[in-house]
Formats: sequence, structure tokens, C-alpha cells
Amino acid sequence: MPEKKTYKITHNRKWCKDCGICVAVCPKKVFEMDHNGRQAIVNPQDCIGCQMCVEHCPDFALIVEEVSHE
Amino acid sequence: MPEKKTYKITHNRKWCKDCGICVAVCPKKVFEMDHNGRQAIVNPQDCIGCQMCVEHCPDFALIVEEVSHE
Amino acid sequence: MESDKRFELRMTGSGGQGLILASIILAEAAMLEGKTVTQSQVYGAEARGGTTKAELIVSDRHIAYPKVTDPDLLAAMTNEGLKQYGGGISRRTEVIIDSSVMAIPDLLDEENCRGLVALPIRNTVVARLQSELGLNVALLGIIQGLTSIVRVESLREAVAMHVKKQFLNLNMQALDLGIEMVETQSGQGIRI
Amino acid sequence: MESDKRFELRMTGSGGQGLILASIILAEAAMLEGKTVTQSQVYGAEARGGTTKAELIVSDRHIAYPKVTDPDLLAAMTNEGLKQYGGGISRRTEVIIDSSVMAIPDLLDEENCRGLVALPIRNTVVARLQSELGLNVALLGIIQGLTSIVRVESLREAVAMHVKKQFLNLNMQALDLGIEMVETQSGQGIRI
Amino acid sequence: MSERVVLMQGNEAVAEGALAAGVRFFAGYPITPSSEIAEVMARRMPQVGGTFIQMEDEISSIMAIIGASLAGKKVLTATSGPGFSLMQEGLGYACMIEAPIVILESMRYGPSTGMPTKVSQMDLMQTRWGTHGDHWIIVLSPSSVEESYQLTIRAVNLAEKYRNPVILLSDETISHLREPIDTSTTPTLVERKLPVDKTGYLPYKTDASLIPTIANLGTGYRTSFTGLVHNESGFQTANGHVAEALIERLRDKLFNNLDDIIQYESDRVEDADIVFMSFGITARAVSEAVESLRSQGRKAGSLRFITLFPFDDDRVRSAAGHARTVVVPELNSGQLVLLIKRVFGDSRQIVPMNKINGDLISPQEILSFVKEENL
Amino acid sequence: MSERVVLMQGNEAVAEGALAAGVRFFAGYPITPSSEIAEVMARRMPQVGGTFIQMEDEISSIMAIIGASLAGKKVLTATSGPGFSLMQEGLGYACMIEAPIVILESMRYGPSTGMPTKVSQMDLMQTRWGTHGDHWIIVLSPSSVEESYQLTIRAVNLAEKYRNPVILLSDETISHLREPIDTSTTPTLVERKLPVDKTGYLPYKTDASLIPTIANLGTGYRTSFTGLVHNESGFQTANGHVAEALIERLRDKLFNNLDDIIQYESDRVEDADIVFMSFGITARAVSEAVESLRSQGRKAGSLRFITLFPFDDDRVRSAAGHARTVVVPELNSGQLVLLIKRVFGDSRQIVPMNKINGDLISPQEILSFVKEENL
Amino acid sequence: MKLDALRSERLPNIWCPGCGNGIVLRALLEAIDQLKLDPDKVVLVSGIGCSSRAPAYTAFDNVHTLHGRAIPVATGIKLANPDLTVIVVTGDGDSSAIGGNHLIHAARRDVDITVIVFNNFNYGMTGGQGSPLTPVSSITTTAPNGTLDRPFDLVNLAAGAGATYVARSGIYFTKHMVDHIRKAIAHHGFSLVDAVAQCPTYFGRFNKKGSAGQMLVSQKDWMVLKSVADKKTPEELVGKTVIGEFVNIERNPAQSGEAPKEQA
Amino acid sequence: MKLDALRSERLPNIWCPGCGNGIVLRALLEAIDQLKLDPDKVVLVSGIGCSSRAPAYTAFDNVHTLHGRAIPVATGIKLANPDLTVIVVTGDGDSSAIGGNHLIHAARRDVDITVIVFNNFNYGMTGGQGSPLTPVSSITTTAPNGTLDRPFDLVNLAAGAGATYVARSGIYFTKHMVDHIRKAIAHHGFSLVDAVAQCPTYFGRFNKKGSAGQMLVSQKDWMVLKSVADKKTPEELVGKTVIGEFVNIERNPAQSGEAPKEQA
Ligand SMILES: Cc1ncc(C[n+]2csc(CCOP(=O)(O)OP(=O)(O)O)c2C)c(N)n1
Ligand SMILES: Cc1ncc(C[n+]2csc(CCOP(=O)(O)OP(=O)(O)O)c2C)c(N)n1
Ligand code: SF4
Ligand code: SF4
Ligand code: SF4
Ligand code: SF4
Ligand code: SF4
Ligand code: SF4
Ligand SMILES: [Mg+2]
Ligand SMILES: [Mg+2]
Repeated sequence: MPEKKTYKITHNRKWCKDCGICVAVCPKKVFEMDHNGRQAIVNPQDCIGCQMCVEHCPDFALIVEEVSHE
Repeated sequence: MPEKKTYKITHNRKWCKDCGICVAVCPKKVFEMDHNGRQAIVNPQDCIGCQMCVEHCPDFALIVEEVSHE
Repeated sequence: MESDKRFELRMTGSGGQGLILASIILAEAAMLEGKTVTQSQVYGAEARGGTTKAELIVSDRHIAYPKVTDPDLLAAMTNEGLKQYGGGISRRTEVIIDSSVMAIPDLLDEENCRGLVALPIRNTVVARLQSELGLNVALLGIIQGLTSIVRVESLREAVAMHVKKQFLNLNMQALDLGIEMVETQSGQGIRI
Repeated sequence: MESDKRFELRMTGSGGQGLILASIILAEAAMLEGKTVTQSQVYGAEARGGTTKAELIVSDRHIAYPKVTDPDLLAAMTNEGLKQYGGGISRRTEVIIDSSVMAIPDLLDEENCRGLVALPIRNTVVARLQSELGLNVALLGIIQGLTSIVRVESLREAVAMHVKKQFLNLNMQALDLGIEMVETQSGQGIRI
Repeated sequence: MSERVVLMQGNEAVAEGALAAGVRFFAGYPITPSSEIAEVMARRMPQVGGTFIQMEDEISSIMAIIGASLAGKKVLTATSGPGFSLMQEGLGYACMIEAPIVILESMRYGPSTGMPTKVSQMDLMQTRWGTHGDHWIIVLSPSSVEESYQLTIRAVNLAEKYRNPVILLSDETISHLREPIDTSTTPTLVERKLPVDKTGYLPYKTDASLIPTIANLGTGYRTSFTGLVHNESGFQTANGHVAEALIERLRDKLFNNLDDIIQYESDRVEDADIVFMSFGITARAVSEAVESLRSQGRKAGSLRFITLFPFDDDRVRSAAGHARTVVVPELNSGQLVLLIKRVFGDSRQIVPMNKINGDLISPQEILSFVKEENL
Repeated sequence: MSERVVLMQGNEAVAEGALAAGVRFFAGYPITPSSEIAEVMARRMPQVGGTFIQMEDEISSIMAIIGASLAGKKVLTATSGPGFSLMQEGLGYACMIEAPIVILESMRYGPSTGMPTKVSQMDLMQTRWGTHGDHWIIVLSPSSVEESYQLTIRAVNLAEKYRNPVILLSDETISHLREPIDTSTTPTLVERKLPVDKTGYLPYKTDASLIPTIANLGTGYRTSFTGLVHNESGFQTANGHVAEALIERLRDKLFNNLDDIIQYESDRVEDADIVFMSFGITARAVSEAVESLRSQGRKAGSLRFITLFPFDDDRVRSAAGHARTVVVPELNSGQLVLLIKRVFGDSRQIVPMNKINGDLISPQEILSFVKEENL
Repeated sequence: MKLDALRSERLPNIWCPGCGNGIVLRALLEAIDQLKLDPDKVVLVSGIGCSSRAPAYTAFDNVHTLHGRAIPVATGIKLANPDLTVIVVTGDGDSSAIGGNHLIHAARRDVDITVIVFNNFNYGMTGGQGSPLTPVSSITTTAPNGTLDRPFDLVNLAAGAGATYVARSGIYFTKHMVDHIRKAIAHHGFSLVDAVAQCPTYFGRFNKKGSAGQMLVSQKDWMVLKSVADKKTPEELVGKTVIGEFVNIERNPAQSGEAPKEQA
Repeated sequence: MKLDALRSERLPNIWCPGCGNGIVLRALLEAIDQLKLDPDKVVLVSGIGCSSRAPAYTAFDNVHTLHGRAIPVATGIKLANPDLTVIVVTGDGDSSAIGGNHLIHAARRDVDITVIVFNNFNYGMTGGQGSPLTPVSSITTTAPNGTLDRPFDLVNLAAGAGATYVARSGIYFTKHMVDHIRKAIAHHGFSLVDAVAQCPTYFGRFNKKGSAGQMLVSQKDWMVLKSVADKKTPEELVGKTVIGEFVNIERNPAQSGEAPKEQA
């Protein structure tokens, strides 16, 4: 059984406009909009690295990279 | 046997530009270009009233009408 | 202020806050009282969802130059707004800031403005009305409370002209809330 | 004419006659002799296949004003041409007409031109060269014969520059024919 | 204030003014800062039985209003610098066929796309000389929202009366300003002169007015329009005399009526030793500055051009009073001042005052300028 | 005459001049009376390894040459009034991004389609003011075929040197005239200033010349162009100071070099009591008229504008001599004369002489005019 | 045909001998005649070009506009007074070069006007330059070695833009042309007829097409009726131009309302 | 993807929250990256509009032109230096309204440039007016009661004009979009991608399309792959927008030389 991969999510606050698109596209509900209407990473551990959020973020504000376990 | 129809060809010299189109389209060789390059009606008697010359004259210079024989 | 012939107001904040509408409502209220007005705002291709500025001049007589040059009142609803459009104030200017979204700016003192009113506007509106929607009208209430540039009734009438029926109640409450904030929070809210 | 500093020529006729080319050839011939020239022509949206006018000024010195104002020579190859562009001649003007296509115009007399040369140009060309093609170059021959504005050799050289090889011979013959027409037909051709 | 005093944006005032003037056809293409006119028209036209159409560009916009005008409608289009540049060929066509059309041009900062949301007065000379060939245009310039409304009505009237394009030269500030305007007065409307007799009708035959009647398309006059030089029948000719007469008539039909067409607003020029000449939004700063100067005891005056073109040197000369100093504040690098210089040459001190940073000239700046330049 | 003296039409001379100047890209749309330039280019460009393209209209023609210019080519387009009107927006863009381009505009009779085959000088002011916004353009005007050739070379050189659009203002007569021209001299060519260092390259940073270098597209500078107000990096900004500095630089880069840019031809103005000021084809009639007047003992002189814009009042004043009377003959209703009036105001007698029937002003007409008007 | 609609006092026309424009004009007049339209309510609008002079020879209201701009003027006229029958007379250059945008937008909007393109494959008026309809390899004054650019297929272009009536005909086929022009005018919505004419002076001469008569008659050889062409293979149609009706969609305002609302 | 080609110092971009332009821009950068083009030889040319600001966020040479005029500028650049990869970034209004003529002519000429239309069904930059691609019945600021004019089908328009590569994709389908942009750029000749984006600020808001996230995800519902659509009836496709490759013709210069010489 292959080891479960883990991912590092980098979020560029300065570029993010809190549009909520990552929230809408993430299959794993990794993101949420907080009560101030700000994007928040709430379940980073569930990320499967599908890159949906990255590719759909209109502001280049997300990077998702596999964390290498040597 | 029906009587052969005859036609009157009216040529407006003032409007005609001697382009030769009537010569080219007339199935009955009614027209010719003379040696001065001018359009001439040479065989009016052969006209069958097909209106080819009339419809193709770019200068509205021809009228072909049936001559009524009472 | 009432004695003054010309009253200049500048409001600045973020795109969604309805400050332009607020300035129009205030303008109409002033018109109801027979005053003349010119209202203007900044248009920026870049200002989308970003920072806005709305300006209003109210006067008893013909207004020649139509832009605010020396505001009597500056209301800054965001930090960014204050930064971008806070310049050009003078000792004549009273400054309102929303202390729920910004710290009290160090740059303001007796030398460069007439006074600073720091009120937790957004927080109060959200807490009391369960919605941000009345923010702009609450600000009008505050302005009314501070300046009495128009009568409350005129403001109510103007609000009614511009607000959809379903939100009328909310906005009237917001108006009252603004007036109330000036009355009750003045002790703690006003500095300098 | 040779003594004159400025020689003004106007040619007019119908679109297909190559008068513009003729004026260019004459211009080049004059240039070969170190003269200066300006050549122009009428452009008309309406002139298609219709009437044309070609003008040429030849001078020993710089030509300031570039258009013909008082032609030394007017060559009219069609009636229509004479009608449209025959105005503006003076007692200085010698007029050439092609008597094979037009009657000698009554309007010309000693009062309004210097002389009239009526030659059956087209007929002669067609008769002698079995083609209308050399008409314009024959006209150049006539002009040369009448005015000696350029030398025959220069004209030959200029014709060679502008005429396709296959037609060179024909055009040289036309040139000679033109010169000959002036010499031999002068008795009967020239009136006034 | 009256029941009909309403708060309006400059652009809205133009649209409402046009409707009040009887405009029933609007074609346009959006462009900052004039887009709201199209947007208001999109809403309002159907309400009054008129037509709004958004065209594919500004070229087709001006051509569409020309078409609609020939078909008998009063028409308007609205644009700004870049779009106005594109309209130049159409504008010249309208001059030549004498189509009554009105163009609102709201000046933004140029050249090119420049700063779309910033104000300027940089298109003044373009309104006069933008299209090729000799032509004459009426250009009116409002300086307030109220005047935007009133001058739009006047523009439509002048266009119909003189069969000539009229340009309303506004700017970003006025377009976007909101001020109270009084729409209660019923405007006097001018209707185009229609022909009355079909027999022997000649589209470009004129009487002493030099203004031909206009047979609206489809009314049986079998009329003819062309941008080529044309004779009275409306058909093309290359006759030089006809051409000359035509161009002269296009000029004279306006120049014979300068009293009707030209409007100024002058303020205490009579005894002034310093006069400000300006137009549009800048005139409002001037008006405050003059007030201040007068209150300081300085004999200042103002001449505001409401009609910018035709620009009549003689009229300006006589309206100018005797001030030795003429200051010309404008939001460009110097355009109106060129006209003023032409009028006065060296006989007065003509002082340009230019601002080209996208902001207005303020009254205070004028006062400082006068002081610093020792005027 | 030299081996290289050849008979050429004015249009051909422009095309050959452009080729001699290094033009290797031509985009255009046919229009009388400039079409022959496109036709010659269609034949000649492939021979010299250049590109000819017939575009869909004049708008795309000017935009295509702008693109090709940015890609490093010397470029030309050719048009006449109607097409030039359509090019106005593109022209302003070229001013703003400082693209070196040359436009040949051959004046025909306007406005609108007017009389396509008749001459005029009616587009003079349009070359200066046709596009919206503050901008500056170089306008040169040939008066012969020879000069068409030479000024085309000069136009290309000036465009490249000053990174500015240059307009060659010709007319129907010169375009179609055939005269001998000498193509034997190898022209001095000016090459655009290229940047030399990629690190920290800023497209619009300038030295004292105020003329930025230009990084041709595809040469690794990762450059940026926009018609919006831009800062040194070439990117858009709405900063008023930057805007002001930009517009002022666009002016000053030319105005600091008026000695280099402005050319006149003056003929015996020094002692003249009557001076004719003219340009283009009309100047040739003037030259004969001056000759005649002198031979009649009249002290006549002539000032011919080779550079029309920038138009420098001071230079005109000092080049004008002391003649009390200045006659301005032109083939329009009065355009150059407006500039002359601006220079002299009432200090001289400025007399317009206009002809608008599609024919040239002849020397004889000038003489008669002088006589009839008692000048 | 009664030639009442001809403005005889302006004849002879300015066109060259053998120019095809007169033949198309005649077909147009015939079609209008057949439709028995009120002549007071017919407006012909043209651009600039030899062909665009045609309206000036008719006794209808006529508007000679700018190069390429007849269609927006016609749009303005039609919308201002829907009672009028508005017909645009234009050239291949006028309509498809400088006027291309207006053409496709009128087609898209389905404005109820008819566009008759007098298609002579070049710019006649300015002296025989290439147009966007000039066939590849043809000689023009701006393509002395043969045209490199591909031409539009005007039918495809109009159809692609959404035109609801598109037909092509040739001046040899006068009855065919009259029929299609008539149908185009009668059509409710935007209609276009690619009326293939001829310019013997330039295109014909440069491309050695023979006399005006030969050019005209040659249409028999290189044109093929759509009904016939539909049964042929593409190979068999190489070098042929198909004439006939290509698009004829009943305009249905209700239908356009049904367009995808969910889009975006 | 390496974001080397992003001009980070200019971010954040000016676009509104949730604007689709950034997503198309990313796809474009990805496609260029995949093609391993020399970044010194890539030029992005744009017109005017929100979308046309995209090139200014890239580190390539970029030319921000006039409204509608990117294509002729790109044509000039490409012809002047054929070594460059010239990509036009444009909006639906920029390309199909004011720039429509240039679009069809570039398609006709088959100039080797690529046009990426950031299609958000309205004029974003000027405040949400309708564009020629606005679906019928949609609310815009110039159609407060719903758009009456029919839109172009951009694919049909480009194809009708002669484009040799035409594809459509949507921002939800990022890989699909990257693939088609990449193919378009790699294509020799004129290529166009109708890249369906979104303008939540205007079109979305006016037409009650929900949040930016909802608008984006909804593309799953109203878009259908061409391969799937090809098997469906027109009725089944009502309200659907088909995405995929519509035209892909190998450019064959020899062939164009074979075009009907006999024509006219
Ligand atoms: C803006 C503008 N550009 C160019 C021209 C010159 N011009 C007049 S007609 C024409 C082309 C005409 O071609 P076409 O439409 O095919 O008509 P044809 O003469 O062949 O009938 C051109 C380029 C013009 N009048 N206006
Ligand atoms: C000649 C001209 N006309 C109008 C405008 C105003 N304008 C700027 S962008 C634009 C429309 C943009 O729409 P689109 O191309 O769809 O781009 P988007 O903003 O939606 O991305 C308009 C009309 C202009 N800049 N220039
Ligand atoms: S998609 Fe990007 S911009 Fe939008 S909320 Fe997520 S991280 Fe922020
Ligand atoms: S990579 Fe996929 S799973 Fe991970 S956060 Fe992004 S969208 Fe969610
Ligand atoms: S077709 Fe007409 S114009 Fe031509 S020759 Fe015959 S009659 Fe004359
Ligand atoms: S009607 Fe027919 S047969 Fe008679 S002359 Fe004409 S073409 Fe010939
Ligand atoms: S040039 Fe061609 S299109 Fe024009 S009139 Fe002559 S033949 Fe006809
Ligand atoms: S207005 Fe629309 S297209 Fe423009 S940035 Fe905002 S969301 Fe994007
Ligand atoms: Mg044609
Ligand atoms: Mg868009």
C-alpha cells in the first residue's frame, strides 16, 4: 500500500482577492470563506494535490506542492 | 403553323458604349462590331426576341419589342 | 457648520460600501431643503472593487467650482481610502474613521485637522443590524449627528427615495444607529 | 520655338490613344537633351475610357509653375477632347487636329490661335501601318516635325525606352510617318 | 425648489436634454466617460417610442445616426476622444450632405487611450479640424449639469435649423458630476425645414438663408445625397464653380447667422484690467477666482465661451473689454490660447495657463498664478 | 544630366525615396490620389526583401505599420483625406508610444469624398489637430517631385531620430506630376537609437535628449508599449505627475530641436515690402509671381514652409523680414493664414488668398490679385 | 420591364464599356419592379466605388455614403423608418474590405435590409487593386505577380456571421439574378446577394479574360448551379463557382428568444 | 508550471475578485511554457478592455494597442519579423465588435498569429454593456430588459472567414483550455481560441449567475465537449455551449495557389 502523499499549500495573501473560487473548486473542502469574507485554509491535511485550486485561482495566489518524505 | 413573330430592335446610340456584349450574347448574330469598333445591327430580321441582348446591355441601350401583326 | 455657506464632504472607502449612494442621498436631502449641491466621485479603471471616493458640496448659493478643495468633513471607511484620498485636508477638516477596520492614524493631530472622530462603525452596524448593508446610511446618520448639515427628516425622505422597499426598514434603523453612535459614543469616540 | 525658354504642350483625345505615354516619351526625349520637364495629366473618375488630357512643359531652366497655362501647342485627337480641353489657348497656340475623326472647327481663327494644322492622322496611320497602335507616336513625329522641340534621335531613344520590343519597329515607323506627314502634307494640311 | 428640480449626472442631463429636444434615435458605442448616456438611452428610448442601438463601433454609430437623421429623426450619439477620432470621416460626410446630427464628446485625458477616467480639455481643436477638407461645425460647451441639459436642447435645435453637425464638447468632470437641474420649462423646439413641392424638387436648392430644405427619406421626393461635391440636384459633379459655391455656402449658412449661433457669458469685463477667457469646467474655477480678485479690489473679469466654434475674432475682440492682460486657463497644453492670440496678436498680454495632470484647475491655483506671474 | 536623373511621378518618388531611406515595410489601402505609392511598393518591396501588404482599410494600415515599426522596420503608409481621417486614432497612438512611422497624405478636394481627382490644400490643420489629446507631430510638405523624394528620406530619418510620427503632406498635383529627379546621391540615413543594456532596462527612460531608446520587439528586452499614460517602465499609470511629465516630454523632445526640424525656403524677403507665405504646390506659383513682380520693380519676397509643424511663431517672425504686407495664397478657405495671423496679429497686413475650385493658383492669378487688391 | 425607375437624364452612366455594373443594376430594378414596391418607399444606399454609383441612376431616394459605410447608414434608416425597403448597393471592396465589420454585424443583428454586392473581384474605381474577393493568383495593380492572400467566400462569411438569406448569382444568368435579388428583398431579415459582375477595364485586362463579351459569356463555363453542384464531388467543382441560394432561414423572433440563457 | 513568465512585481492584477481573466492568462502561460518557446521571441499584443491588460502581467514583450486594433498590429509585427510567435490577447468586445473586421481579415489571410478571445459575454472595462457575444435575453447596462440582438457564434464567424484553426474552451476546463491554446499557437496559420471566461462584477451580477465560484463551476453544466455533442441531436444541445476543436486545416501554400483561376 503506497504511502499517502502530503501537500504543502502556499497562499499568497497579498495577491488573493478572496473571490472564493478555490473554495468552490476544491474537491476536498480544504478552503473556506471566513466570517469576514476572507479565504482561509481550513483542511490542508485533506489536500490530494489535484491542482484544481491552483489552476482556477485567477490571482496566482496558490501553490500546492507535494511534500517529499525521504 | 404559327406565323413567325417579328421584332423591333431599338438601339440608343447615345447610351451605347460599343462594348460588344450584345454581339456576344445574341444567339442569332443580329449584331456585329463594324470596322470602326462600333456596334451595328446587321441582321434584325433574325431576331427571335429572346431579350438576351436587352438584359445584358450594361447601358440600357437596347429595347426589343414584338411587332404586332393585325 | 450651519452658518457656513459652503459645506464640503469627502467620503472614502472600498467599492462595495455604497458611499457614492450615500453622497447622493445626502445631496437629495440637502436639495429637499432648498440647498444646492454638486456631487462627484472618483472613477478609476483600477478602482474596481478597490478604493472609492465620493464628494459632496452643499451650499445655500450657486456652487461655482464643483470639486472639494478643503473638506469640512472627511469620512474614511478603510485604511486604503484614508491613504489614497486623505491628503488635502486642513485644520478646517473634521475626520471620521471607522475604528473597527483601522487603527487611529498617527498622522493626524491638531496641526492638520480640526478633529478626529473614531467610531467602530462597521462592527456596530453588523452587531446591531446583523448585516453590513446599512453601513453607508449609518455613516449618513453620523454625519447628520455631527454636523446637522441637513435635518433628519430630509435624510429619511432621501433614503426612502433611493432604497428598495425591502431594505427600507434596515436603512432607517441604520440611520438612527448612526445618529445614536454620535450621541452615545461621543465620549469615547472622539479624540484630539 | 527653339529660342523659347519654355515650351508648353497639351494633348487631348480619348483614353485608349496613349497620349499620356506620348507625353512621357517626349519628356524623356527632352531630358536626354538636358532639358527639364514637367508632365501632368488629368485624372478623372469619370474619364474612364473617355477623354484624356496630357500636358508637358519643356524648358532649359527650372520650371516653377508646373501646369500649362498658355500652350505653345495643342494637339486634339478627338472632338470631345477639343471641346473639353480646348479652352485656354491663345494667339501663341498652334493647334493640331486629326482631320480623320473631326471636322475643322469653326471656332478657330487668327484671333484665337496662332495656326491650325489639320492632318488625317488616324487614317494615315491605319492605312500605312495596318494598326492604330502607332497613333500616339505618330503624333510625336508630327510635333517634332512642327516644332523641333527635341531631336529625332532623342525621340527614337525615348520611344525605345518605353515601347515593348515587339512593337518597337511599328512605333519607329509611326514616328517617321508623323515627321513625313508634316513634310509632305504641309501644303494641304495647314490652314490659317 | 420646483417639483421638477432633480439631481442628475451630467451624462444623464445630456440624455434627458436630448429626449426633451425630440431626439428619438440614439446609436452609440460605450466609452468612458460618456457611456452612461448610452445606458440611459437604452432605458429611456423604448419609453418614448424611440430607438436605441448599440453599434459595433463609433464609425457605424455616427453613420447610423446620419441614416436615421436622413430618415427624419432627431439624433444623437455620444463618445469621447478615441471614439471621436474614429468618427472624423463620418463627421465630414455629415457636413457635406448637411445632415442634422448632434455628437456629445466628453473629453478625457489624451492623447490615445491616455487616462480614461481623468479630465482634460485637450480635444478642443480637434472638434474644429479633425476631419479633412474645408468644413464648418458648431461646437457648444457646457460648464454645468444644468447647462448640459439646456445646451443639448440648443444643439439639437441648431443642428436641425442649420442642417449641420453640432458637437457638444463636455468633459469627464461634467459628465460625472451630479447637480440639481430644473427640467420644468418646456423647451422651444426647432423643426427642420421640409420641402413643400415635389415638382422640380432640387435637394440642394436654397433661398437667401442658404440652408436647403431637407426631404426626409421615404417621403416621395426621390432625393439624393452624396459626400462628393454635388450640384443642387444632389448629384455628383466635378465642376469647379459648383464646388466653390458649395463650400462657400457651407461656410456662409453659419457665418451669416453668427448672432444666432454664438453665445458668451461675460462677467465684469467692462472695467477689468485682467480678463480670463475660458470654457467648460475651467470657467467655474475662473468664476470663483474673479470673485476673489474683485473682493481683493482687483478689477478682474471673465469671458466664457459657450459657443466655441464658429469662433469669431471680431466678436471676441469686442466682447473682451480693454484689459491689457488676458489669461487663458485650460486643461491642455494650450489650444484656446492659440485662438485668443490670433485675435489680439501682440496688442495685449496673452498669458496661457495650462494644467495637464488630469485634475481641474482650482480657483486657488488661478489666484496663485496671478500672483506668481505678477499679472 | 546625370545617369541617375529619371522621370518620375510624385507618388513614385515617394515610394523610391522611402526605399532609399530604408523603408522595408509598407501597409496601405488604395485611395486616389496616392494609390500609385501602394502599387509601386507592391512591385518594389519584394525586390528589396521588404514587405508590402494591402490591408482591409486605413485603420489597419496605420496599425500594421506601427506593429512593423515596433518590430524594427522603417515603415510607410500612404493615403489621402478620407483615409487620413480614419487613421487619426492610430496616429495618436503612435504619438503616445513614440513609434517611428511615416504617413504620406496627398491632399485632394474635400470635405468628405469631395472631388477625388482634384487638388486642394485643405488638410493642413488636420495634420496638426486631427487626433484627440495633446500631441505633437512633424509635418513636411514637398513642392516638387524631386522634393517628394528628398523629403521622404528626411521624413523617415526624422521619424527614427525623434521616435515620432512624421506626415508628408503632398497633394494631388504633386502626386501625379512627372518631373526629372536625381537619385544618384546616396542619402545619409538615420538609425533609431537602440538600447545597449538589458539589465534594468526601462523602455521610456531618457537622457537629456528626451528621446527614449527603442527596444525592437523580439530582441530580448521584454519591453512594453501602451497608449495609456505610462511611466518609464512602459506600464500604465494614472499618476498625474507622470502624465504631465510624459506629455511635456513628448512636446519638448521636438521643441528642443526646432533648428534641426524646421526648414524654410526664403526668397528675397530681406528687402521685400510684400512677402508671400505658402507651402507645397502653391509655392511654385508664388515663385514665378515673385520673379515677375521683381522684374516689374516690385520688392516681393517669398517664404515657403517646408516644415509645416512644429510651427514656431518666433522663427516665422524672424524669417519674415519687414514687409508690411503678407499674402498667404492657399488652396483652401484659409488655414495657413490662421497661423500667420497668430504670429503677426495686427502688426502687419495679412492678406488671405484662397482658391477652392479644385484648380491650382497660377502665377498670373497672384499677380492679378496683388493688383486688384492694391497690395 | 418598365424602366421608369431609371433616372434617364443621368445616362449614359459613367461606367466603362462592358462594365458589369449596368447589368446588375438592371436586374435590381427588375426585381424591385416585380415586387411592386411603392417606389416612394424604396431607398438605395451605397458606399464608394464604381458600383456604388448605381443608385444615382435610379429614381428612388438614394444615399451615396462613404467607402464601406453604406450598411450602418442603411441600418440607421431602416430602424428610423421600418416602413422603408432599404437596399444597399456595394462593391466587393466596399462591402468586404473596409466595410467588412458592418457587413457581419448587420448579418448578426438580422437587420431587415438587403445587400447587393456588385462583385467584380477588384477595386474598379481606384484602378484595379486587389480586393478581399480577388481569387488567388490573379493579377491586380497591388499584386503584379499574382494575389497571394486567400479571398473570402462571401457566402460563407455572411452565413458564418448569421445572415438569414444568402445567395450568389452571375450577370450572365440575368433571370437567376433577378430571382435571387427579388427573394432577398422580399426576405424578412438580413439578406445578401453576391452578384458576380465584371470589370473588363482592370481585372479582365490584367488577367487576360478577353473582351467584355467573352468575360460575360465565360460565366457559363466557370459557374455552376447549386442544384447541380450539390450532386458533384469537391474535385469536380475545383475552379467552379457555385450560384444559387445558400441560406434561407425564416426569421423567427420567438426563436431567438430561446437562445441559451444559461450561457455564462 | 513555472511562473517565470509572470511579471510578479505588477501583481496583484487589477481585475475584480473572481474575474476569469486570470484563469485564461494562466492557461496561456502554461501553454507557452509547454511549447518551450524562446521567451525572447514571444510577443503578446492586446487591445483595450479588462482582458487586454493581461499581457502587462507577463514578462514577454507586450504591446497594448487600441480598442479593437490588436490584430492589425500583430499582423505588422509578424510580417516584419516572422521569427516571432505573436499572440493576440483580446476581449469579446475588442475582437468581435470594434475589431471584427480585422479578425475576419486575419483569418482570411491566414496570418500566422494566434488570437485568444477572453470571452466574458460583455464589456467589462466600461461597466457591463452588451457585446456581440452577449447571449440573447441577457441583461446588460445597454440592454436593461434583455439583449435583443443575436450574438455571433465566434467559431462560425472565424470559420466562415477562413480561419484554419478554431477552438473553444472554458475556464472551468483548464487542461482542455491549455491544450487548445497550445495547439492554436503551434498551428501554422491563423488560429483562434474562444476562451470562455467570466465577469462576475457585471455580467454575472446582472444575470444572477451567483458567486464567482458558482459561475465558474456552472460551466460543467452548460458546456459540452465536442466529441460528446457530435453524438447528440440539436434539441439535446439547446442551451449548451460546445467546446473543443472546430477547425484544424493544415496550411498548404501550394493548395491556395490552386484556387479557381478561372473565376471571373
Ligand atoms: C476611406 C476611403 N478609403 C479609400 C477610398 C478609395 N476608394 C474608393 S472606391 C474604392 C474601392 C472600390 O472597390 P469596390 O468596392 O470593389 O467597387 P468597384 O469600384 O470595384 O465597383 C476605394 C479603395 C475611399 N474613397 N475612402
Ligand atoms: C475607440 C474606443 N472606443 C471605445 C472604448 C471604450 N472601451 C474600452 S474597453 C471596451 C470594451 C471592452 O470589452 P471587451 O473587449 O469584451 O473586454 P473586457 O473588458 O470585457 O475584458 C470599450 C468599449 C475605447 N477605449 N476606444
Ligand atoms: S481562488 Fe485565489 S484569489 Fe480566489 S480566494 Fe482562492 S486563493 Fe484567493
Ligand atoms: S490541490 Fe486540490 S485538493 Fe488540494 S487544496 Fe487544491 S483543490 Fe483542494
Ligand atoms: S451591349 Fe449595349 S452598350 Fe454594349 S454594344 Fe450592345 S447596345 Fe452597345
Ligand atoms: S432579342 Fe435575342 S435574338 Fe433578338 S437581338 Fe436580342 S439577343 Fe438577338
Ligand atoms: S473600372 Fe471596372 S468596375 Fe469601374 S466602371 Fe470600369 S469596368 Fe466598371
Ligand atoms: S469588470 Fe468583469 S472583466 Fe473586468 S476585471 Fe471585473 S470581473 Fe473581470
Ligand atoms: Mg469591385
Ligand atoms: Mg468582454
